[in-house]
Amino acid sequence: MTSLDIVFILVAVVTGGAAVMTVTSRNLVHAALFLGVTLAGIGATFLLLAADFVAMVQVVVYLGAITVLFLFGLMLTRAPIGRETLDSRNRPMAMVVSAALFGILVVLIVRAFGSNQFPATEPISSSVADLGMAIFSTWVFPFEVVSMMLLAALVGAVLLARRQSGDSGTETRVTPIREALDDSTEELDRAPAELGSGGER
Amino acid sequence: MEAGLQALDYAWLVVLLPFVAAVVIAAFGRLMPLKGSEVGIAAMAIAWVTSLVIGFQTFANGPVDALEQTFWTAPVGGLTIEFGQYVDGLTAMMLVLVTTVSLLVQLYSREYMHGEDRFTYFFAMLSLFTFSMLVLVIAPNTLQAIVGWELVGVCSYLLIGYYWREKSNVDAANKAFLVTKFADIGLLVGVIVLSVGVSAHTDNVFSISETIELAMAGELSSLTVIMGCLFIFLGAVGKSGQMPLHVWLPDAMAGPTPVSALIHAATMVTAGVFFVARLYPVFIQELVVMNVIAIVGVITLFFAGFLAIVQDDIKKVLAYSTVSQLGYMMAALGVGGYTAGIFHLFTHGFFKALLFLGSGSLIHAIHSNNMSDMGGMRRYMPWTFVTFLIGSLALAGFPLTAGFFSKDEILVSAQIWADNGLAMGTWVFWLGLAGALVTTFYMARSIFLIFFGEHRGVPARPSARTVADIEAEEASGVLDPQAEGEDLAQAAHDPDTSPTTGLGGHHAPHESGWQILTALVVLAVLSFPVGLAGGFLWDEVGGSTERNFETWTATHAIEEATYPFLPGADEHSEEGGEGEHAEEEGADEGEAAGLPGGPDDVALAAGPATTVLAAESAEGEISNHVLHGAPEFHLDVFVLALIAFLAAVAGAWAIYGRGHRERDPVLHMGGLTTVLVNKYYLDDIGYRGVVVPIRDHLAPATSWSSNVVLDGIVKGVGGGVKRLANVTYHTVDQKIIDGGVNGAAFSAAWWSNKLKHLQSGDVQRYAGAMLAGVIVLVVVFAAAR
Amino acid sequence: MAIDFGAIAPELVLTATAILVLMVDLVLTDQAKQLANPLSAIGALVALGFTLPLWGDERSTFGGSFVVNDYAVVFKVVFLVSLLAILGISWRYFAESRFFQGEYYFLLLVSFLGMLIMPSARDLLLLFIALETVSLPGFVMAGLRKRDLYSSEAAIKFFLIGVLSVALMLFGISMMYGFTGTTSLSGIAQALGQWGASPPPLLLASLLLIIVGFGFKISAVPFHFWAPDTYAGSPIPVAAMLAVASKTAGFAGLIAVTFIAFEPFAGVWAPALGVLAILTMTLGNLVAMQQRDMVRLLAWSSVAQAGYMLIPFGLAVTGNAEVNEAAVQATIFYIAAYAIPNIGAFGVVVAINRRTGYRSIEDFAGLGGRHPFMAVAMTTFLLSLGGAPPTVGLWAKFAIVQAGAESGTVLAYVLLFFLIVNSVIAFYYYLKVVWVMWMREGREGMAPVTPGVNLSLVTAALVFGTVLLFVLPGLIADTTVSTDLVAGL
Amino acid sequence: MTLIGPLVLAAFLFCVGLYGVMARRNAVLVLISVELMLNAVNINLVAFQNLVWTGDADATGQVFALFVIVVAAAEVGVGLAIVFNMFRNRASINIDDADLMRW
Repeated sequence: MTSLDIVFILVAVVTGGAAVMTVTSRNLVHAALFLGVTLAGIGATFLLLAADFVAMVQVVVYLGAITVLFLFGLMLTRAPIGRETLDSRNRPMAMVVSAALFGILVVLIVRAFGSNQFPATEPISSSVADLGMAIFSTWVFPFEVVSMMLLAALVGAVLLARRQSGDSGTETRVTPIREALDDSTEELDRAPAELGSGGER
Repeated sequence: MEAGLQALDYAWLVVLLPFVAAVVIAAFGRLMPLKGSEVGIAAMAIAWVTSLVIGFQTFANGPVDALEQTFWTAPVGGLTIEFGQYVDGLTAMMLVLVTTVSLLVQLYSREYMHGEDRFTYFFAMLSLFTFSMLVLVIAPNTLQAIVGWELVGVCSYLLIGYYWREKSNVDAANKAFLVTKFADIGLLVGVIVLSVGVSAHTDNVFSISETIELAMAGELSSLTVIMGCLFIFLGAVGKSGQMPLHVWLPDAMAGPTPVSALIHAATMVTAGVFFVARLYPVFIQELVVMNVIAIVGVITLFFAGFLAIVQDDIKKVLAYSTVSQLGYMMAALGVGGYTAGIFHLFTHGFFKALLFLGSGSLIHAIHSNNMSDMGGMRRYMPWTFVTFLIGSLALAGFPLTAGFFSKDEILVSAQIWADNGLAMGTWVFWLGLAGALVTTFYMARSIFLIFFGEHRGVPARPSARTVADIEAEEASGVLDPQAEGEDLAQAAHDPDTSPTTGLGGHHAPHESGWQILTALVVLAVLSFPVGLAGGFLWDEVGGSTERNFETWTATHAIEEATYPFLPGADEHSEEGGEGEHAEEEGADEGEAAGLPGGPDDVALAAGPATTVLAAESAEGEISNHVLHGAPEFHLDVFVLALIAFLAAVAGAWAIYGRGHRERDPVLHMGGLTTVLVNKYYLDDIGYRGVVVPIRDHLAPATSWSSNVVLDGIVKGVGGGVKRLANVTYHTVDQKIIDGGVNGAAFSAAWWSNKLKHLQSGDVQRYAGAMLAGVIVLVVVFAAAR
Repeated sequence: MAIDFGAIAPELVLTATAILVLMVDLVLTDQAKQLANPLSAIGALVALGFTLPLWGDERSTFGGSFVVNDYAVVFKVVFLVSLLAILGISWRYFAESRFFQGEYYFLLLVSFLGMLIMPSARDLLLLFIALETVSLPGFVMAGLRKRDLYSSEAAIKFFLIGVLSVALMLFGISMMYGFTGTTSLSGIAQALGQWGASPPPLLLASLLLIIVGFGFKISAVPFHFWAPDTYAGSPIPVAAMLAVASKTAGFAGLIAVTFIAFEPFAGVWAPALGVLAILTMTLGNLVAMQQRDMVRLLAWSSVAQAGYMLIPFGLAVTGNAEVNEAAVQATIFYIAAYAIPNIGAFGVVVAINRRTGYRSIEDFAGLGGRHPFMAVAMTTFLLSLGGAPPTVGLWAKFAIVQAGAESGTVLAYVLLFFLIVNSVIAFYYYLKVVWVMWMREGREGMAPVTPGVNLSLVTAALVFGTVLLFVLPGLIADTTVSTDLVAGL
Repeated sequence: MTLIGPLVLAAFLFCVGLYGVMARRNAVLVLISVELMLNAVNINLVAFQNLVWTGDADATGQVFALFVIVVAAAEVGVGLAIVFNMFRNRASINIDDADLMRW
């Protein structure tokens, strides 16, 4: 147990607590702010692990951009507040499943990486220069591919988020599914008659 | 290859022509003056002539080396698929049978299907169906055979479901397809098992000829042979309607009658028997395999006959009769009767086609399938009567008809088998004899009910009420047999409701037109000489090198095949297993000739070689080729058969001779009839024994596999065994199995209906289910190790 | 470090085409935007032209993380041909609805760029990026009919399940990195080989988690939930893309991960994937029986098909290169044989659906009379999916059965048993459609089926391919058989 | 620094995120939870590289973490766009309302 560990435990408690608040808070804006705390805690963890550059990217990208994006998202969609409206009926299932997974993971992790085989060591990081070299030599191909992926994500996000629905604003509408071939099939619950705004041709 | 066999090179033409016809009809049929039927008939006529030439050449030249040709090859996953042709006597025999029946059926359909909506489509399908069967027949390797086999299944699906407006017909098509499809995969597995065994010795692993050679040389391990053959036999059980997978066959009557004729006589059902015969030298390597075949065959031949007795629908009588006759063929193959089995296949093809077409002629005139609606038809339809009578006599095995020769040949091969100390032979012999009696009885019953007495007309109930309706009502318990019988009786005696001339408001029954009658007459005439192909006449003509069915269909491999499991096999295999070890078929052959020969025994005398060997067998000498050669004249067998025939006819006459009785005795045999006739009663067992337990009690606990067909069948059979304790031996009725199949299908649908609710539409539940799956995977496969 | 540009030429061409399409879309207006389609097709053809010469080569670049060998080329050809077919069935569909054509083709091309990379990637990082490049445009394309509730629902379900699986996979990858210190597949295989008989359970767990990511792409049960809903809600050509190309990409990745990296632990993942195969085909087929919407039926059927394709994975044995090669070849053969009829079936649905919006099975009634060509095509495709002659589907099933029979383990026979039972069930619903098309008469007043020229051409080509490959399966079998996966390490 | 600490923290954050994905109705909150899961992975990667595989010249762990950040950002963008579109169509971003398609 080094002093670094003690600091880490403090950071971890804050981070984990904030994460729990993020997914349980009844107030949307609070949830987003707790997300900010969690992300900052993760950044601090990176710092403790001596990964300075990753920590910086974390702060810039997540705290600086993504949290803000989420706040915009919450405001634009004017979501109501309160447990009933924020939590779905699947809460018990979610609790059970994630608790089970956590239990299994912790047991497995402790068995595999218990401190016996892995005593405390000083974290050693690569320098930013090394990182840059690695990205632009070994990992240059994934890097280029990611750029295309980002372009596609950008185009796609703009396309979906902007107001008009198409070049001419018309779409073929979805046809209601017609009567069953065999009677054993149940009725499709909702007649999608009200769906699809575009005109028929 | 000897000169004069060039026609064999053109066997592919026989296959290709129907295919071309099908394509042309499908593409241009609607534009043609005769709606495409002319193309089908013309193509089939050319194919038929070609087959006759091929048939004659192979016939005249005796057992020849097969002509094996490969037209194109295609490698798949390191293996080579070849498409080609393999022509020998067996192939030639099938070509003749298939093209003859198909040609006549098409001619017949011109009239029978006249005015149907999808007349053109029907003809395209007929041609395609014939093509599929021929692909199988000339297959030089098992893969091509599978292709043909599967195509036959698909075509039959579309033809059986032709009258789609009635749901029961569609169900029948589905059932036929699913049952045979289930069996088909057995064939696939069997072929692959054999090929894996063969692959140790040669690259051409699917070649039929090489497989046979290796099997005969004993190169294949006995496990390979047993597993391979049994799986292939499973395929044959499904396709050839052996119990317990015969359930589709009676239902397949839902198709138009010409289709029934084609299915039951020449294509589809014969595929299984043919394929077993094709690989026969492999099958005879293991006694286990032979016994399984014989047992299945004998069960089928015996029990299916009983079901025919209680049918009212003429097509169902014939359907169960087909099942029973297929049982004869299989049983014959199972007791070493190679020639007997395929000879019966050959003759049966002709007279069963005749019977179906005859029944179609009746149905065409009466607009009803039910014999209770007929009666006295011999006055209205004399041609149909005579031809139908001839077909019935042939089926019953009346002396000098085709069925007489082939069926007796089967009995004799069974006896020879028994003489070798193989108990199956005895069973096949006696049950086969009993089966013959039953066959004669139900055919006589049909004849009397249809053609004698007074015409009863379509009864008072609406003429639209079909057999399917009646069955549906019975299944739902609306009618019981008593009520049904009284109903009929009442109908017969009530002048208001049973007009003798009114025919349900239609015209009086009339004879069919020339196209139908041509087909009938040709087949009726053929019902005699095809039996003679079995032997004796040709001896006289051909001199020392006699030509008969045996020499025709005995392939080169069959000539040399021996039974490794018979005592004496050792010495012979040491000698090289060659030479005189001709096949059992020779035996049956000579047999057939000798036995039934009562009046004709002089003419029936086999050639000198076979006679010598026959003497050996008569002395009781045991060797692995003991079945080769004719035994002494079996007057006892002949007399027994004849007595059975006469007794059955007399019995039928006593009951039905004076026309339709108020109380049909076969419908009033107490518990026996209850079992045989009351479909609803037994469906009930299938329903209660399979569906309800699965649905209500077993469902939560039953594993996944319990919902699928196989398990359903097993449970259906299980329910049947319980019944057996209560009722009589009749309880082993296909209807339980039928119910089981339905039950399995039902429970699959039921599960399917439940399972779809997993797809709740709620994406978070999807996530939960997915995570749960991950956790289970991790725990079971990772953490638990 | 020298880069082998020849090896990545197909990817480069596709990238250039994608950017070109995006720019051209800015310039063109209205009707002219349709030009994006032929432009993309040309790009795909050029990429194909650069791919085929790579046949027979063994190239490796980017430090061995990108490999081009026969195995990769086979997949790339399948992808590019699928791309061409999907472009064919897309044209009218998108041109008439007029929504975001340029962007659609751009996204489609980027998605296929990810697919092309997938079979060549020999590094978990690259595989992950390729997977994301396939998925992200897919999320958008699924939601392309913006005013359609179904479409946006399709997108959100696809997105959430997709992101969730990727998160699980990443967790597994991070653990795998912790154990092995590398993300290169061969490096992982080496490191895993040293663990011997008693690996820590967490290692095996992370291995299974990595498989989850690909299990999502191939829609194996229980990661399949998105598939039916997303297919049904997406524009139909997109559903075809998801059902064929995207699934094939998932298999390419899965094969690489399992047979190269995790080969030493085949004893764990083979039975796991075998069980998944059983669940997948059984559930897929049983639920498919209940469907009335044609697209949903095809969706469930494609779930079931994934189960068949998973069967060979259940046969894998550590250290037995012969069995493993046979299994991989059977899968590849099946995938290639599955792609053709499945795109075709979606194409026919597009033809029926176009203008009219009809898509339930009932709407196919009487197709045999209304448009015999489409009915024949659909029949061929469905027979092939079911595995009946005269279609390549028969040989596909055959390849699987053969791989199973040769492996001869107990699990193999269990798998074959389920294959048998499931083939029967599957035929039930495939033939139901065939039967409806030929035997039922359509309702009164159904709009005529008017497929466009290119849709007809594509359908005809696919029918031809389905039947031709039945006659000459060697055309693909030759190639799959000579693929040597391990040689590309 | 002990390795086990960051690993357990990562597992905890991962499972908390997982809970959020399944339990939250609001689609934006679901996206937030997804971010938590992806971030948890980064802790693992960085911890493994800097504590165990310190000699990794390719800096695989950190580089991978950077890629994950990029991909996560792209996913948030696309995800939010999908959610906006859904909001515009049905004036609700409750994820369990989107169950038109089932069975």
